[in-house]
Amino acid sequence: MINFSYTIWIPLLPFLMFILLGLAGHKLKPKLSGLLGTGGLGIITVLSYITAFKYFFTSEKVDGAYQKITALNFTWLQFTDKLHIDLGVLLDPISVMMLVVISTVSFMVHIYSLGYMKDEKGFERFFAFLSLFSFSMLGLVLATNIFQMYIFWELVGVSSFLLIGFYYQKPSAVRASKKAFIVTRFADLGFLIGILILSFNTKTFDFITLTNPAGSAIAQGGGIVFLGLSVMTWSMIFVFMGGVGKSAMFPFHIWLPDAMEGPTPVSALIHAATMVVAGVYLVARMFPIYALSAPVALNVVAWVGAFTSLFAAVIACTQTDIKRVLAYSTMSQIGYMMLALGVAGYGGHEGLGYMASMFHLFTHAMFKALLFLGAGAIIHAVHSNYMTEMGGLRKYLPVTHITFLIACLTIAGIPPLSGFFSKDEILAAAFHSNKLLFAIEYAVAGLTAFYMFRLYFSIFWGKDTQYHHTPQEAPATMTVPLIILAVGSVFSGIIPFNKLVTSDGKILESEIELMIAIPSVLIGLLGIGVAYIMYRKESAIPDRLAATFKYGYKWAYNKFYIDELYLFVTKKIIFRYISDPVAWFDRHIVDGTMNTIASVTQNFSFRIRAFQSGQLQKYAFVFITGAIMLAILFIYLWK
Amino acid sequence: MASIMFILFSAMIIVFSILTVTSRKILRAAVYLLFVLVSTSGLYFMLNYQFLAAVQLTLYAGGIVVLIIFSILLTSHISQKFESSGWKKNIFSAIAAITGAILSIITILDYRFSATNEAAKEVNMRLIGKSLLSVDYDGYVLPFEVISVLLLAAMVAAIVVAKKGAPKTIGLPKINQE
Amino acid sequence: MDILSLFIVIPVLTITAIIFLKDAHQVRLVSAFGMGLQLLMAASLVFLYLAARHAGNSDEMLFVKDYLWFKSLNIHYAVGVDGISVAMITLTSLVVFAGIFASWEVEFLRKEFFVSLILLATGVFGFFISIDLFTMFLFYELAVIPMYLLIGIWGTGPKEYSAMKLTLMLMGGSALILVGLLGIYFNSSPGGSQLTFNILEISKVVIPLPAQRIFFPLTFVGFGVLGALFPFHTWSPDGHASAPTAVSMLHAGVLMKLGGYGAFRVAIFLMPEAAHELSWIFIILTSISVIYGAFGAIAQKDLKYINAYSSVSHCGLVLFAVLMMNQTAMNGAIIQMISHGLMTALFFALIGMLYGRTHTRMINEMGGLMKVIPFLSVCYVIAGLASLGLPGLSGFVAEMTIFVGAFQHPELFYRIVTILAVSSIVITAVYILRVVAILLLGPTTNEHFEHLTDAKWFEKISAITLIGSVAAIGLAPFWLSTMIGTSLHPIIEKILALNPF
Amino acid sequence: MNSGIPVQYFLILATVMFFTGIYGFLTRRNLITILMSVELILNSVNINFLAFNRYLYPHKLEGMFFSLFIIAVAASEAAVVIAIIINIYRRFTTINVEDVNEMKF
Repeated sequence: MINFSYTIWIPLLPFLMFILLGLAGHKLKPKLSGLLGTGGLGIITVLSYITAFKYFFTSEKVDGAYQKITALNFTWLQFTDKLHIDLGVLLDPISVMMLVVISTVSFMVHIYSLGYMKDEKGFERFFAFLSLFSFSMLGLVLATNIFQMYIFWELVGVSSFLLIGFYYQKPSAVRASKKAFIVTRFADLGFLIGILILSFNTKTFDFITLTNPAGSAIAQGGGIVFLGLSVMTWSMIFVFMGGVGKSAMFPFHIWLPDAMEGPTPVSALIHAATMVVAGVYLVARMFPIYALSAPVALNVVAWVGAFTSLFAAVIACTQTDIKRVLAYSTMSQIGYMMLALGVAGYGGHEGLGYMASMFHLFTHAMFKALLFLGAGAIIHAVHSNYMTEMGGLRKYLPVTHITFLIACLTIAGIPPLSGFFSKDEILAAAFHSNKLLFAIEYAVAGLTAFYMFRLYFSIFWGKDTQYHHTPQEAPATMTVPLIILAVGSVFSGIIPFNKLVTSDGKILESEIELMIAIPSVLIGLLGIGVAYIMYRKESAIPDRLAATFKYGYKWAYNKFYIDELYLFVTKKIIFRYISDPVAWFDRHIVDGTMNTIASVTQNFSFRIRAFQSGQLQKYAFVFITGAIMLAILFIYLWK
Repeated sequence: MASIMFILFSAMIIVFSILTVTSRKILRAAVYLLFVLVSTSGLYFMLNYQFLAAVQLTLYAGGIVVLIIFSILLTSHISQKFESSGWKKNIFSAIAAITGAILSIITILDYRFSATNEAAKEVNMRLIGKSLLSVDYDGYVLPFEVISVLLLAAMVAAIVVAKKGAPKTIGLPKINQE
Repeated sequence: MDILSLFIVIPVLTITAIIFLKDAHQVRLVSAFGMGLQLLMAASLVFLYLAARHAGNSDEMLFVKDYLWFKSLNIHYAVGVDGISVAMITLTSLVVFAGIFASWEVEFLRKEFFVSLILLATGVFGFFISIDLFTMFLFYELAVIPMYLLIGIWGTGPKEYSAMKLTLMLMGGSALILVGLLGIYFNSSPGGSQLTFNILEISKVVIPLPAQRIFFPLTFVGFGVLGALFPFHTWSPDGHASAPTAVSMLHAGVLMKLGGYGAFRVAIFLMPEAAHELSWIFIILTSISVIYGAFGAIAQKDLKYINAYSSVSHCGLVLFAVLMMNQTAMNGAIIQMISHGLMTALFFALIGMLYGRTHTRMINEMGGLMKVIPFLSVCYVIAGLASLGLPGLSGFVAEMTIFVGAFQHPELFYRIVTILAVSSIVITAVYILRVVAILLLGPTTNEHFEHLTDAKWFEKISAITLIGSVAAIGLAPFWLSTMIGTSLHPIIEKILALNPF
Repeated sequence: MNSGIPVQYFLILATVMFFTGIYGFLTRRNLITILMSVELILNSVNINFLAFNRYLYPHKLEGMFFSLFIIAVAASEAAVVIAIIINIYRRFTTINVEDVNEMKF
């Protein structure tokens, strides 16, 4: 058994960095604090790589399967004898893989931010928040039990809130951060309820116990039925609700596009590569329960994923803000991952989808981070977010151009780039499971290629736009991460995921099915071709198309009015029809009752004080009458 | 003889009592009160309490009534007529008074009084004087002393209270103008 | 002199010293010294307590002292503490300590202000250490009455109205409590021996069920008034809004906890059968409190009102958890009391400090304060995050313990209600973030605010004391939870033994 | 001298006198006349005392002494009351009892 206890430093180091930068950051020179944060992340990256290497290549396997290793665990809060929140480090293929993803992307983003955020006010605050985020995210993936995951889940949410609202004087950023937090918080409510139901029925939070395929937890849950579905299904659906929120799946996706108000490195780190895949990770983490005990919930996962991927891809085709296009693209790609999980089964070849999902998560992290960072470099150079104000940038930003192109090709699934492999596996998994889902995903693949190249051509080709300042290539702190990530995007496809990350830890035999691979490449090329025709040079085709499908275009452009629907629900229903009436009710009915009691008492005493008239004779009269009455009473009536 | 006397006295008492409380002229009321008090002392004579009858005459008829008349002179016109008080008040008061009276009378008539057979004591001045200053079983020296202190206190109090020049008088005394 | 009585003696001595002081400037120093000493005492009490427990002392109450002071009714001055009271005492001394610093700049009748404040604290301390019902009630009244003066004299806005309303409603609650206590007293000895007010002795006997059915609701509602039980919570918004800073802190932070503590220690502990039988009524009321308070807070515009409604919601959760009658939920209730006490005190302290600068409490009149007064704003954000249950701060620990505990209830009805109560965390997030966004973030709207100064040293002491405690509980809840849990154990045993459900 | 008259007659007389006093007390407005009514009441009580003493307990003197003391108390009472009346008159320039209601509410 290899000693993994040093892994505690992986989450702990950024936490210490956060405390340091948070408390003393304003006293340090900004540059020093930036370097401190980046240095800390560098150490973590090294540690993660060491861990990954040790875990995958030197740890013992049992029956050819990777084991779950609890490197460290201590009780943090005891609820009952069986239920307690532990904090610890759980290593298994997916958590180790996530470690690599997070630390790599995070490290790149840190380096990038050194350049990108250079002259911003609150530089040290930015790095403090980034450290907090890294801490939470690492803690999340290393969680040994579902409650630890919930804890870090919330912390991730709040660091996302802080980072989106980094420009806190900008009202739109404040709104976006608030929205992101509240929407995900609402989803987390589902997560929490799911945890409660799950823990009530299984009496444990521990992942290893919960997800043991032969364990009692999985066996028990199916028995108890509530409203037609087993409690296990209910709890898994609720847990998935948390994942839907964090991963910006329909219908909780509305916060993600707005979250682009945050600084671009943040978008790259949190809203593309790491945090938003937490939902996928959550489902993957609980996968044995989904697969073995709650197939209905797994179906829900698949359909939510498929719908979101299509929905987001359609919207992405119409947006003009490049970060928003990327945001919708992210949603679409995460939909892919969800779908892949949803169509997977536990163990054996059934588990192809699981493997594909994790694979795609990995490659997606690379190329999406690359895309965002590239977008950041473009924005940095042009000072605009809108592709309508861009064009012909390939001449000014060569490095950005090349890396961006690589990323676009990757996401479009062109071999031999990494995206091809992972996407192909997903399509294969869908094909073997449900033909309808496959069809959707197939269409989405084409759409993806189209909107990515629409973006690419509009920015780097298209019309030659005049700029106020000649755009300049970003400094080395920004381009170096781009190049590293580009290399990652190109080559990460050769990582043998089928040997490393599978649903049951055993090796999964899979090969590229040409029957699926060739059409998928073809549709990718088709999408690129269409985009080439429409956006390579200025042309009237897009406008004509938009005019033809006027309503469809308008709906898609306005994101199918989901935002407005939410706004209606929150503003109108919550505020106007619940909250205001509650406040009114409280002031006027409840408090009014109290006040009425008081004023009735007061009125009553005002009335009866007339007895105290100061008229001596009245008093005497009452006294004498009373005396006589009493006399009558005692003499005649009270026998 | 005795019953005639009794009837006479009680008729005077009742008539003049009623006149006292109903007369609309205050000085007349005072005079009627005097008659009541004098008749009462007559009753005391009938009951063989000569000393008390004398006290009644001097103290009540002589002292208190004079005091009352003086205060009337100080505060009212002699000929001032009261406006009659509200009929409601009168009727209710009368009902209360009559009910009370009837109730009491019925009770009195119902009750069988039983006298002792002990020999009556001759009440003479010597006995009264001795009793007042005696500390025996039948002695009343303590109430006697208390009453004397009370009288003194009342005298002082009357002077203090009636003394002119209390700081917060609202209206000036207008006795002289009237 | 036993250690517990020192908790009364120190404030009384402080009051005496203040009364004889000539220099008004020294008043606050003396108060701070006295209450600092009290804080130290509380800290040492925690250590003494843990040491005694560690040494194997498994009595229900430790440091018990008993003096008879009214023989014919068998009323004792009896004190004793278990882990729960120790935790509450620590909370109280923290809040009072912070409160002294938060009212550092009270000018008007300073001496009288501090005397009343410390008198109030005396009542609270006395309440928590008493184990004799009558003495407990005495201290309870002692804590409630100075509140009238504190709000009526040093308050703002319609202070006479609020003070009167608060006092009358709390007195109404007291009346119910008194009836309940007497009911317990006269049923405290079914065998016919000496009647008693002593909690420990009463807990050993079973009060007849018909009597419990009458006196449990009385006692519970009586304490519930102070614990802001719907629909008897309306004193809270007005009272808090009118009260001066330190008084709001003490009131929401500590005094409202008397309600929860009393409901737990008197109503449920002594009359578990009726509590079990009738809990569903009060569960409904408390879950209304929880949701309703949160919704009420969304619509408010005055910072203090927002916080008052938030307190209604959080304190509702305390009573809610207490009624679940199992170890975890009750543990959560106690932690919630402490957590809410600290963070709401922090809130009110910060609101007072903001008010002192901006002279308004209306959120829509403020904006962009983060840039101008970063320290206070960051503190406010932390308080907000604690309130909405961010892990790492105390609110999370408390709420999760409550929810997990409540959800272990074997009956479906209680679990469904729990889910309703859980949903309050979202609403809490909505109103907290709304306030934070309007108040602190965004551009600075009012040019007068550009020149505001950040926290002064005494304000920093006040805020940091509270934030430190909130974070300490949030990061290392294990100690607190265990300390409370071991003390709860015998109580739960008793309840379970009587109600095998 | 009194052999023929039953004790009840005295008592009835006293009762009538007493309630006449009560009636006066309740109806008169002038403070002085109220005082007179009080004197009537006191007198009726005196009669009762003496009648009881003479008829029922002739060998004792309590009734007589009680009456004696009542007369003394009545005298002092009258003195004080009249002083008060004069004072009230100075203050309110009236001795109408209905106007003297400072003690209301």
